[in-house]
Amino acid sequence: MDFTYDDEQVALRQAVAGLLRRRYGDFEERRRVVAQDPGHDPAIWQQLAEMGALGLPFAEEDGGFGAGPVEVGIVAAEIGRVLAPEPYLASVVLAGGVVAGVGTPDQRAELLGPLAEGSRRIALAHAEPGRRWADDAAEVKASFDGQTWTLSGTKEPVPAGDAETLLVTAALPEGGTGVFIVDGDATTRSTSRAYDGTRVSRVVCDATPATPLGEAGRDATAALSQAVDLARIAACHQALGAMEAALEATTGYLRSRKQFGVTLNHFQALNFRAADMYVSLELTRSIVEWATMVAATGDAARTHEAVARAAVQVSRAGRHIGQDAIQLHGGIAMTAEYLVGNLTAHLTALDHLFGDGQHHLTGLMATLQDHEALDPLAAAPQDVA
Amino acid sequence: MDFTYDDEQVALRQAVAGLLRRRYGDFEERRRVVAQDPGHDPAIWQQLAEMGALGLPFAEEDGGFGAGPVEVGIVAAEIGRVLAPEPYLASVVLAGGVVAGVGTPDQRAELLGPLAEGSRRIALAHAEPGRRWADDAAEVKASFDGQTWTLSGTKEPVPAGDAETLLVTAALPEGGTGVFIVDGDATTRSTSRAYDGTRVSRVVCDATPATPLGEAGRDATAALSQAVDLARIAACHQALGAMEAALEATTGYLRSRKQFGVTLNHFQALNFRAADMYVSLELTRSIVEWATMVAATGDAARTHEAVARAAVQVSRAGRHIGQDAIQLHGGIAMTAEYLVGNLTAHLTALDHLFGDGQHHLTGLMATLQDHEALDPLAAAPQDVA
Amino acid sequence: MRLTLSAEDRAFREEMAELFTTVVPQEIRDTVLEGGELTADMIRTSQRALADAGIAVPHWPREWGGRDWSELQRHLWHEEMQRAGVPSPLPFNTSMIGPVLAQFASQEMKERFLPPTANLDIWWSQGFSEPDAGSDLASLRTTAVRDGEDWVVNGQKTWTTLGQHGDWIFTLVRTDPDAKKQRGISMLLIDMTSPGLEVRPIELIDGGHEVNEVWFTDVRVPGENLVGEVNQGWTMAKFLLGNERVGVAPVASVKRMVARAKQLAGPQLRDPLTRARIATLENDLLALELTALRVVAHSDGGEPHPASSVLKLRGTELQQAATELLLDLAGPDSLVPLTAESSDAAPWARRSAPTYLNYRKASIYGGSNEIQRQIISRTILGL
Amino acid sequence: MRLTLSAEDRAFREEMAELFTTVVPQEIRDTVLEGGELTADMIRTSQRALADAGIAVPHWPREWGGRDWSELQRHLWHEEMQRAGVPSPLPFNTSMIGPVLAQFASQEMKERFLPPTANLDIWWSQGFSEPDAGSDLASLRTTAVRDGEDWVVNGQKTWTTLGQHGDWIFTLVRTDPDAKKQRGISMLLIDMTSPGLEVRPIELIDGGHEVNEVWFTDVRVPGENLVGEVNQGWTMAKFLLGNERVGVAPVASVKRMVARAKQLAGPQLRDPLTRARIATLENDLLALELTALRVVAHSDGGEPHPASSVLKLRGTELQQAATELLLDLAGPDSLVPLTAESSDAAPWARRSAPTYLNYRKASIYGGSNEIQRQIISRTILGL
Repeated sequence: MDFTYDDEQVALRQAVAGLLRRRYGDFEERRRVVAQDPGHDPAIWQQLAEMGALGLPFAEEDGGFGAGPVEVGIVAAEIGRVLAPEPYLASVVLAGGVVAGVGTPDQRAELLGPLAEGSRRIALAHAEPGRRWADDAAEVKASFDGQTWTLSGTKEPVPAGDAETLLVTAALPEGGTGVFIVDGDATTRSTSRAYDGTRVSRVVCDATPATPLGEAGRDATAALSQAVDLARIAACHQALGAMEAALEATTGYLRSRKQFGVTLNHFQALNFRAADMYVSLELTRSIVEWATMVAATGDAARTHEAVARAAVQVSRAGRHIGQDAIQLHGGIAMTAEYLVGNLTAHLTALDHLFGDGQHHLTGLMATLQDHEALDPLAAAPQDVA
Repeated sequence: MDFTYDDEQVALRQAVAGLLRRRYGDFEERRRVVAQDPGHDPAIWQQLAEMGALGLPFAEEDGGFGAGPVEVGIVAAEIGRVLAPEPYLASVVLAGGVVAGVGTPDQRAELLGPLAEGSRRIALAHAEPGRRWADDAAEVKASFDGQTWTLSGTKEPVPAGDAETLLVTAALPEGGTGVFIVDGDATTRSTSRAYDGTRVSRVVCDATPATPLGEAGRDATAALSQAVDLARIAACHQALGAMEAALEATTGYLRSRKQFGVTLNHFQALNFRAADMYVSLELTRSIVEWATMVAATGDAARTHEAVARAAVQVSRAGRHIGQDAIQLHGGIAMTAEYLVGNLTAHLTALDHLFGDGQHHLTGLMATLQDHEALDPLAAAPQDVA
Repeated sequence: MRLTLSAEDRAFREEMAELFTTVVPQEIRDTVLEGGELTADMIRTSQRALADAGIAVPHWPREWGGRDWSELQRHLWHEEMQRAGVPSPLPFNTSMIGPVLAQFASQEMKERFLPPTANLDIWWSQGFSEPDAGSDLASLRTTAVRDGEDWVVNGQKTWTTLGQHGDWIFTLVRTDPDAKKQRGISMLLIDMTSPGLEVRPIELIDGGHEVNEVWFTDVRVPGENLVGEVNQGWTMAKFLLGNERVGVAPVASVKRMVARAKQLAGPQLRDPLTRARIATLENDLLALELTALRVVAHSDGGEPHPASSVLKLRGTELQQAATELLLDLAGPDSLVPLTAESSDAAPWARRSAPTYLNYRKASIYGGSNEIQRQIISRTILGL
Repeated sequence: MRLTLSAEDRAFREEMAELFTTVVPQEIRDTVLEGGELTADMIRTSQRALADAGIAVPHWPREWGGRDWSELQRHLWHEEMQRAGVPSPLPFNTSMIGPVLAQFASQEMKERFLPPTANLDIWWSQGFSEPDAGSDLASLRTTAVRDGEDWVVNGQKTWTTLGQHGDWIFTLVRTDPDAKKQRGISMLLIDMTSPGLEVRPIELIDGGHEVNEVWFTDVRVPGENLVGEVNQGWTMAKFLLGNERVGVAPVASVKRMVARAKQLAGPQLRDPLTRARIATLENDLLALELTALRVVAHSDGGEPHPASSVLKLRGTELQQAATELLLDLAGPDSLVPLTAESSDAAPWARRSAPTYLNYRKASIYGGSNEIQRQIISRTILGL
């Protein structure tokens, strides 16, 4: 059991941190980028590609770098720290993960290579209005006329859905859920700026031509769920980065801001609340890093459970830290030009992207009697081998 | 809507408070009384009778004083404040309430007169081991041989079950739950001192002769439930008194106790926790007093709901205030000779006597869709008449 | 002890319910009931309708439109207003500067300002907070220097809510730089069209624009616009802030939010954890409402009850809990912006996250919850 | 990053599990596993068995029985010990005075005391806290005055846990009344059979007797019983308290409690609110355990990791939450006393309330949770 990064991982963190902090360390810069289309900085996207960050999770034969959840988490955390608006989570981790999990070798090479090079963005259109974090697709339906597949129905919200290429999930004629490659411009879509500055789209297919990702007609629910789990763990890291930044900003503020003639850290009640934020943060870091290592084993069932465990904790800690960071700052944190409130907004959005704390807790409640006590040190057979 | 006591009620409070604070204001006295049998002071019981406190809830024709839940609550709160060990709740409110609700006029006069005079105690034996706050009896069964009723089975815990006369609930041969008058000495019983100093008994009946309370063979579940609801609201007042005393002791301690060269009220974090205790206490007082007024209307269904609402709040506040009173005191509150920890112990016991917060919340969850919003000012028809 | 309202108060309550639902246009009330955003015109229309009905400023002195109601009646007025979805009369006018003028101003000033204040012909802004002061209001730096008959004002105010609509601003200014903190402060009424006065918007994290900075550069204010005496400003500020805390528990509006949440929850109401959460919140609101009723019953004719701080503290906590509940019920639909061109996600769901974020302010503004805890521990508990 | 233990540590863990379940009598372990009360003899028997197996004092210097294990191995040792229901070696001996003597005492004193300390042939008591000191340890008043070669001790200690079994007591005494608070304090080892030393029991709110007052009236202590130098006591106290905080998270024992709660819950496990409560607690424990693993991994060979305070703070919170869970599962059966002559209520249910009450101390003793928050905010957050 070892929670430390190796030299390569440390170097990756430094490289990504250097790039993103230079670009967005002044929060005004991030505000400016987010205010305009496309809502992120294509030059930064390109630089992330050049340092290899966009290809991390993909196999080398698919055009990637064969790294894993740990490395993806490092990038995501740095994104979270400065609220970099680049659609790493949506495009690389989520949509790229679906391609890696479902696509044929040809499709993987075709889609993931350009994605890793930064020349083509993709997005996963899965959520359907009014359905809460469902594993399958229901409202968007796929049809096959013997020659071509077409899709009809509405997907919303689609994170970073302004990508060139969309992967659209759809109910298959024979049952199950398939994933289809769709030209974004072949759909009717509108993209707008979400409350945390990221972009979300509504995508309407109306007999829109589509190419099956992977084997045509085959149910991809399980593979989708695995890709979503990996995106969840990356989202946990992104949240962790945002929480770290929120706590740092808060302690910095308490040390420097004067009221009633003294700096705020003369008020014990405020210091103690900051201490509780630290406790939340450290507990969260532990469980997120552990879940990441579980994910790195590739064991889908264990990963699913570990990710749910991390997500329950991240949801609670994100609310605690996000809310208290604003409260301890006071009015200034309510303003759009100040980092802290935006961290809270982003934490809130992440919490509702792939299932909130109650959603994941409900899953854990069902497995309560499967174990006597949890033992994170108990090695699974394949770990020992 | 009026939350103030009238002059008579104020006088009652002063009289009871005067008596009990004189006797138990020095906590060492309470310890001494509780350490010996019978665990309370018969002289105080007699004085309570003389000032009319023991007959408050009963009709004048039954030997009582025709008062109601408000007056009973006043007595219970004063008991809670000093942890007076007299079995007012168990004997007068609960057992007396069952007699008043179920007994024939003759039985009421026979049992309630002496109870009000302090010459005879009664206790309700209802709980059965392993069953959680059930409304009915299951393990103790009543039989009728055409001439006499007998009971068999075990009741535990029976609060203040060392009384001369027991009311034992039992499953009736034809179904339903009956209440029976049993001579305490005709049972096999053992009485011991519970962790909060009160007395609880185990009562075993083995073909024990019994007299039906009220009409023989008739299901008394509803009447029992109503009597328990009135005992619940009295228990809420007892808890409120204990919470008040715990907060008072805590603020007094913070003002006087020195550490690191200053009194503890120089530590903002401690003061803020005391403020939160105060908030809990005031919210609790409001809902308890309201539920008491609802109970005073005699409407059983509204009372049941109102009592559950008060109990949910009392359970949470009792834990909050009880736990934090100990924490803010530190080690001294862990000692048996100091009032505060004993207040917490009693709050804990009260919480588990007639259903804890989760028990009552579960009831409220079931009625969630019966109303749009709660409106305590909406008058029921009979209130307006 | 009496569980019910007196016949008189019951009749009063019914009268209020009737008035609120008849004199204020349905469209305005629907906007409030659905959690939408009010325009300045809607606020004006509503307040003028209340003023016409004689119920805009019931707590003012009778000669300026007040009603001599009991505290309980004022509470019922406030609750029924919220329940009917009627926007509260502009607090800067009716709760803040109005009572201050009625108490401290000259007869001339009262006559000039109170009627248009009640009728929202003047839209008042509040010029108290400053960027470096926070909860430490008395450390303000905006100065007013005497120049002939006029005052010349320089400095900056912030957190001026709805200042973009303001006609006049009541302002705390430092008139004696040598006096100790709380002394040397005066209150000036300033016409917001004065040269040198500039209102700059502040965007909040919910994307909305409800607060502003107000900059003063050599703004000339006629001497007659001084309220009361020079250097008496802190007395008025304390009077004003004391009033602000009364009746602050937003009970009826939060109850409305939770009732709506139950309607909107749909199949999620089958989830026992959601049911437990809502049942708990309803119970907490009941305890709060009953506490508010206790407080008003004991406040008649005197100082604000110290337990007012409990209402503010707990009221904002529950307000925030209700917005968080709606957000979680909205789930992934909360990610869809209100500004999206077209969407299948319900507007309430798309509004839920901005509303949640916006209400984080509730525990900061108007005396932060830390200030309330301080008041409780000092004033009530003697710590 | 590595999810699993190394082969070596895995083998170590298995060895520990094996040792603990074989060398310590089943009867003792069952008492622990069922939440029962240990006798002094059981504690002695258990520790001597561990000492025989060479695993009673692994963190001591090698020459006195230590094992040079890594922090992770010590953690695994501790967790497997708790998991097996083995009573922890008496902390006053092995975590407190032992390391102090090994670090500060003369060779002669080490030879005299360390072996019987490890083997629990001497049962040590702690004489630090005083009635008027609380968390402000340095304000102690017990004095030791030089008289010839001896020290004469007067004063009172309190909260002396298990002092009724104590053979010797390590005591902080004021040896220079004129020096500032922390200076002028020395550490003396005092034979508890000395004339003038009296142990008086303190009954706790759970009805148990685990702490005591210790009174000193002209107690003569040979000069050789001074540890280290005169007036060096505060240094040793800090060293001791620093050690006390390491590995304080009672993870395995709380996990055991929650696992038992699941077994005992029976049909209550069908209640979704109970399920949610237990699932949350399990997850919280997992986060705590992983944090403990992170801390030990980063503590090797140095100062205690500052995040140790997180473990103490959160560990005691969860410990208390677990006792509260058991209490609520027991429900009305919790009202039946353990001392009842006969009862149909399960012993665990009858023990649940005293246990709940007893564990309120967890957030007070050994550095209260307020002290831990203070450490976190000062040391880690720089506030």
